[in-house]
Amino acid sequence: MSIIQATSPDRLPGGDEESFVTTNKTVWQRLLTNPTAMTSVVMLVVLGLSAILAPVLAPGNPLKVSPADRFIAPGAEHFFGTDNLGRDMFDMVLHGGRTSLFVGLVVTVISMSIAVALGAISGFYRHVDVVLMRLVDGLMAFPGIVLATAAAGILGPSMTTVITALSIVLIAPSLRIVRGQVLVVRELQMIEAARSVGVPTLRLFTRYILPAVSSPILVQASFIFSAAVLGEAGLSFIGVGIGPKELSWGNALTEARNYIAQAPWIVLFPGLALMLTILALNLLGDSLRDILDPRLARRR
Amino acid sequence: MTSEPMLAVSGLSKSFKAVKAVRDVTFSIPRGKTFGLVGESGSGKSTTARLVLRLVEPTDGTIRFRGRDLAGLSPGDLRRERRHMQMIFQDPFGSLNPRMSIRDTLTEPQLVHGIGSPAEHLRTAERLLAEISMPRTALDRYPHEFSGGQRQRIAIARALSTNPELIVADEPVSALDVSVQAQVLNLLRDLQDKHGTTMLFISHDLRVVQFMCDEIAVMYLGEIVEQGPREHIYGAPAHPYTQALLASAPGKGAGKRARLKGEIPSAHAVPSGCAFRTRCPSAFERCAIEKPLMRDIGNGQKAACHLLDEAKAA
Amino acid sequence: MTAHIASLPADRASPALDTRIVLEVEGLSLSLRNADGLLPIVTDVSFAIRQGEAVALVGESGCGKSITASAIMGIAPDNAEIGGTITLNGQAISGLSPRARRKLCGRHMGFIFQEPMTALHPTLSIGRQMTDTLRHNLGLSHAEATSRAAQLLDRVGIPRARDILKGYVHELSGGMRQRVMIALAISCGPSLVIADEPTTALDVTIQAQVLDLLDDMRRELDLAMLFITHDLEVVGDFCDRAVVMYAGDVVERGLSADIVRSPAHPYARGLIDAVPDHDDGRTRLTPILGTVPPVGQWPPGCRFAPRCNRVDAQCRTRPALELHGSTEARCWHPLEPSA
Amino acid sequence: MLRYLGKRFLLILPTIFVPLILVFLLLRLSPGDPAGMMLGDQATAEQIAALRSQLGLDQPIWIQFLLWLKGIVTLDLGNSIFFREPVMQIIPRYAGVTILLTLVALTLAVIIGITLGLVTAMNRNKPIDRGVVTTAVLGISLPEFWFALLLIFIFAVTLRWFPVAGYNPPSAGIVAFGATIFLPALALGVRQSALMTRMMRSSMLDVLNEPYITTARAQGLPESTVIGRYAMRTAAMPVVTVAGLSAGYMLGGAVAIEIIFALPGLGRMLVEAVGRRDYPLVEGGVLTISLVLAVLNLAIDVIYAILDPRIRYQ
Repeated sequence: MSIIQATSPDRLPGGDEESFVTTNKTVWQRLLTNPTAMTSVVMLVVLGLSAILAPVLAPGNPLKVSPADRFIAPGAEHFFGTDNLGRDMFDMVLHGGRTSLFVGLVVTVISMSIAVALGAISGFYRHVDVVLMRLVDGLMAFPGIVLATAAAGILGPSMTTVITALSIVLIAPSLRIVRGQVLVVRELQMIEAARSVGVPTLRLFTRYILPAVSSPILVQASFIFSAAVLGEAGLSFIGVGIGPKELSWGNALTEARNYIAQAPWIVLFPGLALMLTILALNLLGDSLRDILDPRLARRR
Repeated sequence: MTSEPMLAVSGLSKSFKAVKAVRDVTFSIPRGKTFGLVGESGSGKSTTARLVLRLVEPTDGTIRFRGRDLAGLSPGDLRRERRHMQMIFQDPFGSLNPRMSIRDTLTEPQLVHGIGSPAEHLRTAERLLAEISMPRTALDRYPHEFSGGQRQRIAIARALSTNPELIVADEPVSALDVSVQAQVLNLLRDLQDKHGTTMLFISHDLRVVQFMCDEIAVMYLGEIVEQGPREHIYGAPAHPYTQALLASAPGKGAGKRARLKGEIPSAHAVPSGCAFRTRCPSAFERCAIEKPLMRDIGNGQKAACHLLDEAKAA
Repeated sequence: MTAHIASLPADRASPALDTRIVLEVEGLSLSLRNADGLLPIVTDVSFAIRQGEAVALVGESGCGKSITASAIMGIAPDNAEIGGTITLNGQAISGLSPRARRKLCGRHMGFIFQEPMTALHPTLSIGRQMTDTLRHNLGLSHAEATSRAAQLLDRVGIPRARDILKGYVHELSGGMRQRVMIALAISCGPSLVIADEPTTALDVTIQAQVLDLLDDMRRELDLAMLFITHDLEVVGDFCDRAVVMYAGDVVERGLSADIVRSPAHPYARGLIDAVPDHDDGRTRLTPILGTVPPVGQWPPGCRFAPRCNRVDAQCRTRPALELHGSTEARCWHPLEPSA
Repeated sequence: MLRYLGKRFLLILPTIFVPLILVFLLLRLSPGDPAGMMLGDQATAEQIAALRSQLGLDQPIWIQFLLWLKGIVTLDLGNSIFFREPVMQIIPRYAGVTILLTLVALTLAVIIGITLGLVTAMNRNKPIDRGVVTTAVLGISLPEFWFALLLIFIFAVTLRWFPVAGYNPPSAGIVAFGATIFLPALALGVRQSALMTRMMRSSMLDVLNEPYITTARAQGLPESTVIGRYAMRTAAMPVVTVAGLSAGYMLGGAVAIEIIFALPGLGRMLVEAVGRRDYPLVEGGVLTISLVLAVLNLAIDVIYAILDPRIRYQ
């Protein structure tokens, strides 16, 4: 312990009465100077803009069939080529992104809000915690996609079903993380110090605990976002997702796989878009973790 | 000296499941005096500190503070009472909220207790900074910008911000380097002299306790084994444990002295009779059977040991 | 160089003058390479330890005492650049390859850490950790290593040694853990034992037991011991000589009795005055003002100058470690020796 | 040890029952009459009523729950509506493929993860480390089903090293079995192996900073022993923990993989049963997956207890 850490420069006490320890860069400065974080942010902005602007960039119904134009290889006319029904893959990828990102965003907001509320309660009340954690155990071990498949089968494929199923499934891991963080923070001496000062419980929570757990929540949210995007695509791919009348990257791949030998591009592009989205979100989560938790960052 | 002590603790006990962490602790602190609790790990001194402030709920006993029994207060009354009793913690890195500026840290106690206006809060914060010899510019800085000693001074300023009558200091200097320790100890004593605050001071360091305290209680395995004025505890310790503790402290030359044998027993399995008998160099049969009672040995000194009876009988 | 050190007046009074020098450190410096370049951590540290002698490396956290020890052991961080020479039993070891250095560990140098709880493996049995060392370093068989391990535990005062060998570190009390650590450090018969704050984490009564044990082992095995600590009172009790470090520098060196009684360097004086005195009532302590400058922000010249009450213009240049009275100090304005 | 395993077993029960109860509630509480939905538009009122009473749907919900619970405990899940034979006879025909697929993929993932994690940690910040770390981020972002399609395109369609789809059971010979299981297992395992690589790497880097590693080096043990015995033993533990979760994800991912490679497994069966509204079979599939996971997690707990003596005492 003492050999390396006692002398490592960042742990030395420093400054005296008038000169304080020179502070490190702020979180924002670190975010802006972190190449990985900036790459992921740029990727996400491009993906988000292309989803928002899809109706402008690719006007008309992307699902419109045009049998004469089947299996055109990627080129100047059709950037990503056309599929077995002559639909333009570029248009489909753009519009599909709207679904993916929308589902991802909504699922993240819903599951993270519930996880934070339940996690806070669970971290503070032992008896609630016991029950809740057994439920979480049950949900965590079981494959979410199987549960979502069963749910989608029973409730019928639709965007609401997908969002509901994924939200329920993704609450469990987030809840466990939030609760774990609350338990750690609750034991910090600053909480005991605040109690000894006479800070009321609600203020204790909003001023002391929530700010302390906000970083892991933010990191977790980006991972949940990526899990939701992947989950939606997976459900749609096996046919229990948003249903065939809507466009999603997962949907687009369902049929494409039958034509993989003739037209590999119709498999390539929706999958690539999906992977880049997930990659960007994972990179964002990784770099946020590095930036917000310097203890872990030093390891990279 | 007023007749009523600032704090009078009686029969204070705490069990965590099967572990009796604190057993039947009784002491009182006169107004303006410093009372020291000294002991090794597992002695229950830190738990006692938290019991006194009811940060941990006592299993048994009374805590009379400012004329009321704290143990019987409702949560709301207790919270309001906290403005009169503050705590200083061991870890200067953990006891401050890293997301709150020093301004917020120092005004928070006044704010939650509704003392004065925002302008007055700020004036108090500035005055406190002056008292701990820190410039006003510290107000808008955050805890991570300070060194350990500086943070501990800020924690002291926070504890003083509601003008409390009692301060409980739990190992306030044991996380600090020696040279910084001296700064903080001096500060604590100066402030106490200035404000007349009563203090309960907890430490494992005999030198620090001797420097800080008027009266001292020595704890072993959840109990007070000896208590009395500083000069008597250090000058003429009566309990074998106190004697051994003093003999074990470094700084007396390398000559071989009687050392305590064995280790501190686990709080799960406190020995029968006298808890210290397993390590006591002069234990005899009675110590295993009968629990020694605290007995007065004059000069305000008290100790719980059968040897004192034997000596008297002899 | 040996001759130079041996001729120091401080050594003349050393109780172990007639024995051979086990460890000699000469002009040791250590810098850490990071993104911004080289960060000096320790500069120009020199001292020697004779057989049967305990030398203390004293200082507050961040003074570089622990990393000095790691440089001697050859286990400094990978990004460390080390200068100077280290001689062990007459062999210059600072130039050896990492592999050759590793071979010296255990066999010729033993190490005792501050926190035995974390310094012993959590999921390997005590016996396994001891026999691994014994078998590798001494080439013992499993049975030989096990019985030797039991003897060692016995020797450091652990009852029921055979049972403890099967146990794990979390099952032991703090004092017992440190005894195991000591047994491990001396297991392969080293001539030098380096103890890094070996009793700081322990309770007072246990600390006394462990210090006694270390003292016994040193005498019985005629060990050279490097004792790293922040506690000058422990130094006075248990060490023959002391090296006081401040901000990566040796500021004072000499017999520990002399340093504790009458230090020449204002920093050493400050450390002693900062500790509450036993036979004193309500007087004020004399703290050292300010705080240790962080690594990389050391002032030029005397590094203690910004906190020193004897400072003047001369202190802007770096003083040398010179003899003042009975001890050597790195100071332009050393304190007069007290009677 | 036995007490610990008993405790772990109790903790695993929710893993079995929570998903089942969720499916039970979804089935019973979702809008519309399950019996009507199962039989389709052409069914007569009598047929629906008959099925309702056969499934117990005419009973109050808590009776239904008890009946359902009894069915699960006695492993009598009724007849599949589509196959018209007991669910417990159908399941084994599909379960084997899925379990084999998951085990092969898990083994691949653990071997790749531990090896690459070790290599990167030992070569921190060198080109190989940076390369693998970058690849691992890509791997984690790779959707299994899309990767499966890429694998088919490259290795089956273009290079013709493996069949595009289909399944040979192990009884057909290890080569024939391997040819049909390798690509699916690779597709299923790649994300988890990337996750495990990262986990192993960071866990190893943590452990290498532990004081007990310094002790092992300071004792003169050769680096191969320090890494292979002292560091690996603790560094592998998070990977073992993660393996349980990975198995869960893999059983989920198997659904799409089985469809793509036309493997007659549980996942495909489940999706088809959902499509046919064959609810007894859906419940049977969910129960089977739960049980497989429970057994796997218990096995992991045993490994964990062997690796870490501390938890046996908890």
